[in-house]
Amino acid sequence: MTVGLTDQAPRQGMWWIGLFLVIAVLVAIRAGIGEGMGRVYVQTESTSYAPVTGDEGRVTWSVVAEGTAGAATIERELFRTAGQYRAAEAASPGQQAIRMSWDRTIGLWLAAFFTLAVFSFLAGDNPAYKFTESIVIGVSAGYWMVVAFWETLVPKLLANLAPDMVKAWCMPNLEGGLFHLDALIPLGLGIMLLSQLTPLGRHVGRWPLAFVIGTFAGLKMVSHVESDIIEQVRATMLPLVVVGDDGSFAVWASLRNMLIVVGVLCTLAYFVFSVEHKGAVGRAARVGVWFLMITFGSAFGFTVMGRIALLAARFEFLFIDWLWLIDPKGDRGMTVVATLVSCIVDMT
Amino acid sequence: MSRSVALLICLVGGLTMLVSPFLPMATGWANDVTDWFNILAAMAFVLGGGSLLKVQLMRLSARGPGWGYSAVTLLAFVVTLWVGLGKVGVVADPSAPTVAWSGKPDDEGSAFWWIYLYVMTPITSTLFAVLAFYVASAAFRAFRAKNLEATLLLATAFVILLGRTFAGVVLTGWLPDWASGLRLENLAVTIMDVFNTAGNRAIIIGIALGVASTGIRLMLGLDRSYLGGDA
Amino acid sequence: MSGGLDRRWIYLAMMLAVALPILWNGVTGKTFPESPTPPSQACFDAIEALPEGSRVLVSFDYDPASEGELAPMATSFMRHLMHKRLKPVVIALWPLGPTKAEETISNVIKADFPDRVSGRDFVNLGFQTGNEGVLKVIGTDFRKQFPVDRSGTPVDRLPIMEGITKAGDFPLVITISAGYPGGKEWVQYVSSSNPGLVLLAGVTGVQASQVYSYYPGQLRGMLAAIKGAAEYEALVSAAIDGDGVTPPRYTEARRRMAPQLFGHLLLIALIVAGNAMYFAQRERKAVAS
Amino acid sequence: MVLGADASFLNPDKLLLLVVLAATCACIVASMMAARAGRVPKIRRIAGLEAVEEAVGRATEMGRPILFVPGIQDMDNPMTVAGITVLSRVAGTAAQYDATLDVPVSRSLVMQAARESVQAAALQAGQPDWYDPERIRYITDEQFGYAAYAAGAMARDKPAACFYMGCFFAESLILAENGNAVGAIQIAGTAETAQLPFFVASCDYTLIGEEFFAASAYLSGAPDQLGTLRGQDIAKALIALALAAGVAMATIEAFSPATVTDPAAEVAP
Repeated sequence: MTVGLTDQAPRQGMWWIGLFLVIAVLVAIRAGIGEGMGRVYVQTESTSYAPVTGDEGRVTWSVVAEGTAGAATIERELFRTAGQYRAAEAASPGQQAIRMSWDRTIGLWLAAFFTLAVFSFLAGDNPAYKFTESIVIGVSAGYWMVVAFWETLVPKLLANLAPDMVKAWCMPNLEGGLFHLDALIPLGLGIMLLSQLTPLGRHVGRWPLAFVIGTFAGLKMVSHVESDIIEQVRATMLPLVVVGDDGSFAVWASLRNMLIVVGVLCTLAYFVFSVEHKGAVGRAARVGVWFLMITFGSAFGFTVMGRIALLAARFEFLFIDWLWLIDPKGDRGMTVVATLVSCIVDMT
Repeated sequence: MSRSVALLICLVGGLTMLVSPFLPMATGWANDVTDWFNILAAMAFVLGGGSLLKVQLMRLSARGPGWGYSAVTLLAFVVTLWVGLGKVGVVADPSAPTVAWSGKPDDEGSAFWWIYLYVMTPITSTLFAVLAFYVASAAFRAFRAKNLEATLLLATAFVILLGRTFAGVVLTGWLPDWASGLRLENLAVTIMDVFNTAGNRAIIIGIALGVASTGIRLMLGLDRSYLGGDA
Repeated sequence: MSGGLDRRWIYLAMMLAVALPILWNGVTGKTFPESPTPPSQACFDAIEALPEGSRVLVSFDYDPASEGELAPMATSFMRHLMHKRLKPVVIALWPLGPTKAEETISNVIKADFPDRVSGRDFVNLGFQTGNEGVLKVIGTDFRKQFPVDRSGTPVDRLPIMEGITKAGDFPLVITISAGYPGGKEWVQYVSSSNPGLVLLAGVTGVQASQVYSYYPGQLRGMLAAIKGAAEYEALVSAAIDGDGVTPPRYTEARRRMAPQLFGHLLLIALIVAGNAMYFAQRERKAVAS
Repeated sequence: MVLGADASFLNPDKLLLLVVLAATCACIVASMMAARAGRVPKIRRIAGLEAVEEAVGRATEMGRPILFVPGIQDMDNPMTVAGITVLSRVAGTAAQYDATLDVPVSRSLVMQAARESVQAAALQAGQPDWYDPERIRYITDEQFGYAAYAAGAMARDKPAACFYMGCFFAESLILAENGNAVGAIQIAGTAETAQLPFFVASCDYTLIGEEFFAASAYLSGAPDQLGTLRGQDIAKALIALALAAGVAMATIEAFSPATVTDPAAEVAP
């Protein structure tokens, strides 16, 4: 048995409750220090637009001063930083322009909870993770259906079938406004696909799948041959001997080209199926495996970089946005270190 | 009968796409097909959503262990669909302030945006970040110098890890200029530029051949498992 | 299972290796110096080489999940373009790309270059579905895929789009990409068919090794992962700020290099420890038999 | 010489593509016909594929389920299609052993195709009642939502064998590390090169790139399908020849004084 990693499950139940309680107490202490933590500020920005009729009778809306006759006003709540809030309060205490947003503050705390809950899975499966998992499955399934509806079904299908209705309903900028006959094809395919929900459509339901698989088999064949075979082979047609600008023999560049050409050929040999990996093919395939391993090692190393950066980004969310421990971007104009110092000064 | 029609559709569709790049009249076909596919995939959500609802409702009604989580999933799913399709809290788009439905569902301030920003993003990006931990345990467990191949993998990862941070500069920055190729950061570049390029090219070429061969098998109906049983 | 190590110790070590440098960094504000590798330098040089007023197509092909690596690149690219008085035309192949683009625009252009006007000096044309299909279409007819900008103004009325009919009309294209569709597709469908066009890519670490095989032929320059972002950020800072102080929002990538260093060191330590345990055990087994 | 695009039936820019595409197809189709005529090639052993039966058998013995993930992309991706064809072989074996097979999917269309394929496999294995459509279910289109589900499901159901066959992105390691943590035997196959190192590190067997596409042909054992693999090899040999010729020409050209050096060559240390 080789050295491995164990994964003993911790004592369930009490252990988890204890851990979450400890975290909750620590957060409560943090929230009580100085400026507190985890608040989100917003400011309502209202913009008025007035219609202008241009050429071809097309109406466009441009920004006008508030209160202009015939103007439509849109109000939006936009983020403000704690620093901006503090500045506004300093300028006029009790002002209402920049204020704390309850829904976004709750959202921030929820986001922090979810972040910790996902991390907790590393210690073992637990109720917080299960809850988070259930949420993310439901939300994301709904999310992508909504996106598919507004980004694909409406503009690519409905807008072609009933342009006037769609234009009046939700796509005022829709141009053309003609009924497109070819939109009936995907509609028909979709109906065939869904028809299998009825007992009659069991057989017809395969046709759209056959259509997708067939057409994309053709499409991908062409694109792979074009960009992957032709372009990659072309890029590998390198001179084995490189002569520098001054006519001298460039050792490194030549060596590099030789290695690339040999590497490509040997690695291709590894993928040979109908010949046993013996003799010349076997030796080449062996060298090919070395190249593959170096390729995988480098990809691994590079990916590690990416993953650590992502982890750092999550910690930054917890430390900067939620706990207000540090403030590298200067958004709040006050760090927890300063806060702690002022607290200690207050106490003494 | 139904299977024969399906195979015919597959063959004709595939051949059409194979010849379309060479016919000037057919330049837009690939895009049309892609559009149709996207529409089909969007309509297929009815099937996926139906499956999700069915499975969760079955769990809920069976009251088996963890049925409460099924209720959470169902609730999250329905609420997200409702606020997204209904554009709850979406204000009109500046280009058409009088058309109430013109705003994008994920505009800042809408309910759908809130769900996206405060529920979906933190969970998915933390799951993504958790990979840093998995990378560590995988490296500890799997990177053993058992043989030459494993050692190459390990050594390469080593050089890249060192060469892509300040540690590389500290460790080998003292090397003189004539040996600068051996500095870790340059070694990392050489590995990427030479070995990784060669390895990846061969893999890519092989994949292209695999795609071509699979395509032919599908079009000719040699491989028809996706079509299901005889009927 | 002798010598087994609970994997959770590794997780804890990784947590500390990344979290502590962030806190240290946040308190002291210190970063490591960066020396650029050729692919990053090539990105910088390609942008430097453009004449003032050139239009640059910038594609935001990522979403919040990859922000940690890519947002600093987007910021640096945008800052560099603005500083050189180039005109970015922003599109996205990922549905959430336009939001990321808006964030970058408000962080860089609205904050530091308030004189630049949308539609004249830069524009966000938003997202289009269709993955590489979009790239195929813009290769011949740009306006077919992107008829209006994000606020609905027809492209025909935007001064910045004057004379642009296809992707090849841009001297430079930048993709900031997290996966599919991204760097590879831009090479396949845009760079390959427009020989005069210069393509730069900012990619995540995962993509780097794959996209590297197109550099420096079809891909003139690339920023690989956060390290590439930090190198380029340092180049841009040196060019714009000189010896002065760089505003903190333009040092994000370099700040992330500290957790990066300790994370990498931990991994190296883990690999060494794993091998030490492996060889020790093999020896014990050899002695036992 | 070059005709205007509107004047010609064939697009002249694409001549090279046409030649290469035609040659590739010709190699594959010709080998397939030859195999059909009796000249069936002998295919080298592919370790990951020989382990399929072992993995299914182990799951049966342990009374634990098998998890099959056909990637997270849709049916327009050739890797997903290849994953579905491997699924049909795995399902056939699982039906014979009467093992439990779970197939969570992240695309509605893939669910559809997977159901058809598993049902057909069950029928072919003579176990039509073994097929249960609810075991092939849609989870979510979201990459990490799907990964969250898979990680949780693995921790709870403790599958004895995990198959990852299709197009994977970052979730590959979430799947593989969690499968490893529950002690599953893991077989992966993908052509997504960026994810190969993670599967190689965490799985027992990994089908790399072209091997993965060869898997369905290999597992089917059908002569004409095996023939297509020989065709791929012939195409590979042609590519190697073309490459060698190109390299030779480029080398000769390098000696002629007027050549410009390849910009790529300037990156040497």
